[in-house]
Amino acid sequence: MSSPPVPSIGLRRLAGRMLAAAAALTIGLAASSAQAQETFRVGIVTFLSGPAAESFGVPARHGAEFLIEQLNRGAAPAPYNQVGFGGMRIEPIIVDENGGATKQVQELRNLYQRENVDAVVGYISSGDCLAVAPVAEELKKFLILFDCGTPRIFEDASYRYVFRTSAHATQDNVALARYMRARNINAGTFSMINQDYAWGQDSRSDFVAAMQQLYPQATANADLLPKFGAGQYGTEISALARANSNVIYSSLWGGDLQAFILQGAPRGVFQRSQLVLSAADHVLQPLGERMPNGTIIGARGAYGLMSADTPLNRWFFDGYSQARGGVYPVQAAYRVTQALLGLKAAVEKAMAANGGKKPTPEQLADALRGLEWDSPGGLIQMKLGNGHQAIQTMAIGRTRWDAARRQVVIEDIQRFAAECVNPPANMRSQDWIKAGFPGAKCDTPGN
Amino acid sequence: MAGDTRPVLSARGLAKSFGAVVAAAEVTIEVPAGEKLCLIGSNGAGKTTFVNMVTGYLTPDAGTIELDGETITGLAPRTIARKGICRSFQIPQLCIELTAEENMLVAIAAAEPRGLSFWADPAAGGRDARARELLDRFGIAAMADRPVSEMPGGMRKLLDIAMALARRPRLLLLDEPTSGVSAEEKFPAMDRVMEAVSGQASTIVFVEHDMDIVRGYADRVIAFYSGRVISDGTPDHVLSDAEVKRYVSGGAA
Amino acid sequence: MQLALTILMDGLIYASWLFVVALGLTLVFGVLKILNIAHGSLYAIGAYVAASMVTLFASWGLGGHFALIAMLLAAIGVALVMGPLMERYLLRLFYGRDEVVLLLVTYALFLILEDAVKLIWGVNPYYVSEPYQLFGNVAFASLFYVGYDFALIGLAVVCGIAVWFALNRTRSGKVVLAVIFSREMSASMGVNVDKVHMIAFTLGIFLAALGGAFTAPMISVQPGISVSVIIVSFAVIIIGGLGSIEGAAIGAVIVGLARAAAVHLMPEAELFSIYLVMAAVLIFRPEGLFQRAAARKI
Amino acid sequence: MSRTVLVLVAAGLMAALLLIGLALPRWLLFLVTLAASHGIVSVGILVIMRGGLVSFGQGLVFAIGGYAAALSFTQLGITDVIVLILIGTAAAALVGAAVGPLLARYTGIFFGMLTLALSMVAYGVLIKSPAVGGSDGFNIPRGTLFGVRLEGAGGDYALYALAILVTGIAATAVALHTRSARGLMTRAIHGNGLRVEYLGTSVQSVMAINFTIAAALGGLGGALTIVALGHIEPTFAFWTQSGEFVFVAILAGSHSVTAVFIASLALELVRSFSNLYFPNTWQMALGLFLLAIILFLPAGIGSLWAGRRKASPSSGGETP
Repeated sequence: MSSPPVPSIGLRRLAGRMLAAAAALTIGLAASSAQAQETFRVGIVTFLSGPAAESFGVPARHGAEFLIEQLNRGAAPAPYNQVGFGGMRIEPIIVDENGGATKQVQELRNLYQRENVDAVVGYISSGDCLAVAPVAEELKKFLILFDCGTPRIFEDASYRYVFRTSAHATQDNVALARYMRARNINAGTFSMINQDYAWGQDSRSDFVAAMQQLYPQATANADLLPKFGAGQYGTEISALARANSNVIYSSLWGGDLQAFILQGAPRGVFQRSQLVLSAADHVLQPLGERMPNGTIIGARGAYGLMSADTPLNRWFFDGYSQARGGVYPVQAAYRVTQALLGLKAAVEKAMAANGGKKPTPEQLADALRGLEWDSPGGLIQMKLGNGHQAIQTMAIGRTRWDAARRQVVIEDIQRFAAECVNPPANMRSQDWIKAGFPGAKCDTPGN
Repeated sequence: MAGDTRPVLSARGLAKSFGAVVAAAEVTIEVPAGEKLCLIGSNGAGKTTFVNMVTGYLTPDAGTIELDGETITGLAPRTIARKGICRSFQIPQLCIELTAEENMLVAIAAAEPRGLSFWADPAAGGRDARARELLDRFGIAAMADRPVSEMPGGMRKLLDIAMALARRPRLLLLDEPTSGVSAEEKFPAMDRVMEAVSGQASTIVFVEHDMDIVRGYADRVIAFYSGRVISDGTPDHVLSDAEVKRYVSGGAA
Repeated sequence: MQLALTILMDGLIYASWLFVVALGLTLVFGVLKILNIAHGSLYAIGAYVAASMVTLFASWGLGGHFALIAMLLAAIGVALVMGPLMERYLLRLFYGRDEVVLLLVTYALFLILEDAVKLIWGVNPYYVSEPYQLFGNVAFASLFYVGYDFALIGLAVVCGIAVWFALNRTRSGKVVLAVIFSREMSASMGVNVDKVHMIAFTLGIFLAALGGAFTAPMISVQPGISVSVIIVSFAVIIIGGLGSIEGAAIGAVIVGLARAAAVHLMPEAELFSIYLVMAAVLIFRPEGLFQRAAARKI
Repeated sequence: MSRTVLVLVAAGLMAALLLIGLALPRWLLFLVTLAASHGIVSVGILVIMRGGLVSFGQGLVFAIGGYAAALSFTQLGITDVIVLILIGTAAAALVGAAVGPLLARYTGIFFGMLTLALSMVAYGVLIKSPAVGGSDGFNIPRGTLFGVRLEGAGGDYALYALAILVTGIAATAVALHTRSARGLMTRAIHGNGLRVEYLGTSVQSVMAINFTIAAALGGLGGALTIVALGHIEPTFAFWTQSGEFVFVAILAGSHSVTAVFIASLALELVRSFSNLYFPNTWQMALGLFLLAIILFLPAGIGSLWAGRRKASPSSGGETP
């Protein structure tokens, strides 16, 4: 280095700019709180770029935009027919989730402190959820996690301001194993292929644990962990073909899952082995007839083609499909919808209690804790994590290409009651599976 | 010719080849203290290979090199420099983005046992005075604060030699100190070098092509041809050797 | 034995996919001394354009083997448009700057192209899986392989031989080699270095796009496919030696076999098998397997 | 400028920033805190870069500092942020001292690629380590400073002040080091490493020590980041993270340590605002910004005020 740190001009200029930014901000802050009564600002964080955009991020965005537009017009069916949130117009601020957890922490702070949002609904990646939850808690701001899978969030910590309005990933794999058991699928041997990061690793260990309970004699063959975004699965498919197991299990998703199926189907592995996928309804429309018939799939809830036929669901399914040119809603769109409906229910419940004022984060948290509400995907119950973690009905089914309708249909659907595939409160998921699902209530058909 | 009993540099039986090219074969040279030895030979005759082996850039395939009786064969250039052999280069090896004084300070800092301080100013502790003094000796003190990239070629050449002197070496090797200098300026330039060097280093080996310079400054001359020493002795003796005339002084300049 | 054959075959298939892309990367580095991070984006663009072209051809009734022609045309088209555009109007502005600066320029380009692709094709996946079935299935070592995989090996071999032949056996190829060897000397000998740069860069882009185009039938073409390919290709050419064609081939085979061995024998090590090989090669042979020394001379 | 003046200017600058901080909104305080924490890592790259090498594995030491501090918090119960920062710095410096001599043998792109490979191996190992949270990483609660828990707006300001002071002191030390004999030697190595060896100095040992300094700064930045962020995950060691540090160093140019922090701040601001206003094209906005800086400020942001001797455009192109 050949020179002093900063001559005074540079410094003064910088300081001036910072002060100007601060001043502009203070004014902005005052201005926005003046209008606060008429609008409710919701930050929506979802993948708009990167590998998760196509499968989850953008469908979630479409779901949120559809729902908010309907709610702002007061066009949703009862009990959600009040305009916006309790009469307040909903103003979404959409942010890209791509870019890593460090960026998400910063953007979440910006949403609350710079954009003055009243609540944030977001996060598909488990890593992002884990990172942002303590930030909202620290800032005492309201946060709903709408999609991420890891059970660790409320099992490792407890929060006042943070909620997750959809079930965590445990139910995906427990339901899958229960479905196989109920259908008496031959699973004496099974192989697995999962991405080598938390989602894949966690799904794999949940599935293995559930299999040990329901298929104690089964042996695991190939146990493959390709890296996230690998794209090329030729080698893995050879390994699966060599293993020649009764069942091939996978928690792959998105482009990775599509590539795996495209490359595996011609090599016959899915004819020799029963393919079971923990989260795959989002690839049915893109893959179409390329999806192997008879694949057992989950949707991370009773979503899309496996959703129950209720008036609310029919309204959502048809309305969304129409808005999206015939593309029906799947997992992510359902999950953001149930989050926003939960938020609406909480806002309106809090307003009923506080005399119609815009609720504070504390009032919102008190209202949402332990709440139950109807969603297109069924009843959402905030039963775990001291009323901060939802459980919901789960569904598993088998795919079949319907040539006449030119789409994949799902048959032989079995719905599982929320309490059949989720641990009871105050029990960790892995412990619950390993203890043989104590307290599971499976007799009531969850419809 | 100074006739000390023990030579400063003693190279015995050096051999080096690159594939099929023999760059040095059976080269044995002793340099007594205080001697000014000149190496001559056409390009590729083995002069620079010898300099490179002595300074550690090349490791000889065979033979030994001793400095004051201590074996230095195959040591790294920095180790050999620390032991007291410093060199200048045919093409000046400088840091062209640094000023002349900074280049000198680098050389001085490298020469001092505790020269590489994490905090202290490189110019502190009288180092700047020493740098100025050396620059002054070569008449380039006026350019001290200019980046080397703005200095003319002749001055760079002098700075290159000045840097080699920072350590007050036991043995100084100058690779073509007057190359690139026009014929009529060669003598003044060489005068200046020899004057500047005096008192800083007394034992000098230099490579030279100009036979007038050789005659004027060397105590002793060694002629190389094809990797071998073909003649060794006083300038008059070597330069009148028939083989030398054929292969060196008469042929390539 | 059967396992060894499977590893060999899987490794070679993966290697041939890698080789086509890495060959372009190493060629661009050899001639322009640029490690092009945006190479992966051009791979992605190749895949997208191929998907669009194959669909277009199919709509004209040109299915079947015409799809292969569509894919080839896609790669040529991407190269002819993007190569001169990027080299002439962007990279040329930065020649003479530090290698690292050029690396960062291509990183900026990578960011820009990622979003540009999204703006053009949206986020929905594109499929062109029909060509994948063109060559049927082949039984090998008691396993089924898709014939297309073997066609890929053929493509890689053809690309490698063609580039090697063009460089070593043609006049203009020798000019390119001269530029690789010494830019200054070639310029002083009257070589039009600018032209060589543009041709080499375009050829590099063509190979990236070709890799993408012929991978398109095996994957769902969607955002994010450019990232993983670029890192692995980097590893390949670092192992083989930057700028070396033979090196890219050997590097691709080593990476392919290392990965295949990991998947079959120690699946939990797949994630870093490639980086371990790369680190090992760099430690014991920093210049790569086919490169002149560049470690400190002393 | 003498070293006394330099220290005084640095102290004045830090005091001014502490005062300005009192007027900044919380989101901006946090943004500056992270910009400073990341900036100091890029300052480490600068230390190596002045010797002519660029590390593409600075994410490695960043992650080591971060994980060391985070694990000290969660496993050993050390909550004092200053102690955590010292632990992170020391851990990264130790690793730097261990691998530095090995890496210092390499030049140019090979040095960059080897550091990249090492950081990617570390990334792979971290992803495979459920004990430290695998790819999701883990959270670290807000720490304490002199026994007081850093919460709310006051906590944000305290972290900001700490970041300004710690990175400011470290950067001042680097600036002094740059002006030392060792700093001059580093520049000489960049200019002509061969000559430096012939003068009797080991290029390798100078570069190994520079690498260790850079590692310590990387660890410092990592520890400071996790203390403010409250979260750590393997992407700290990912190549894109390392690339970002290099980017900031190049944006800043090698003239000024201060420019690194300004570049870091500029990057954070551009990213933050473009993410909000162009959520679909923020990467493009970032890429165009970076291209513009490289094109119009070829010697970096620092050249705006620290362009001494850079008048001649041809300097640097010539080698002896």
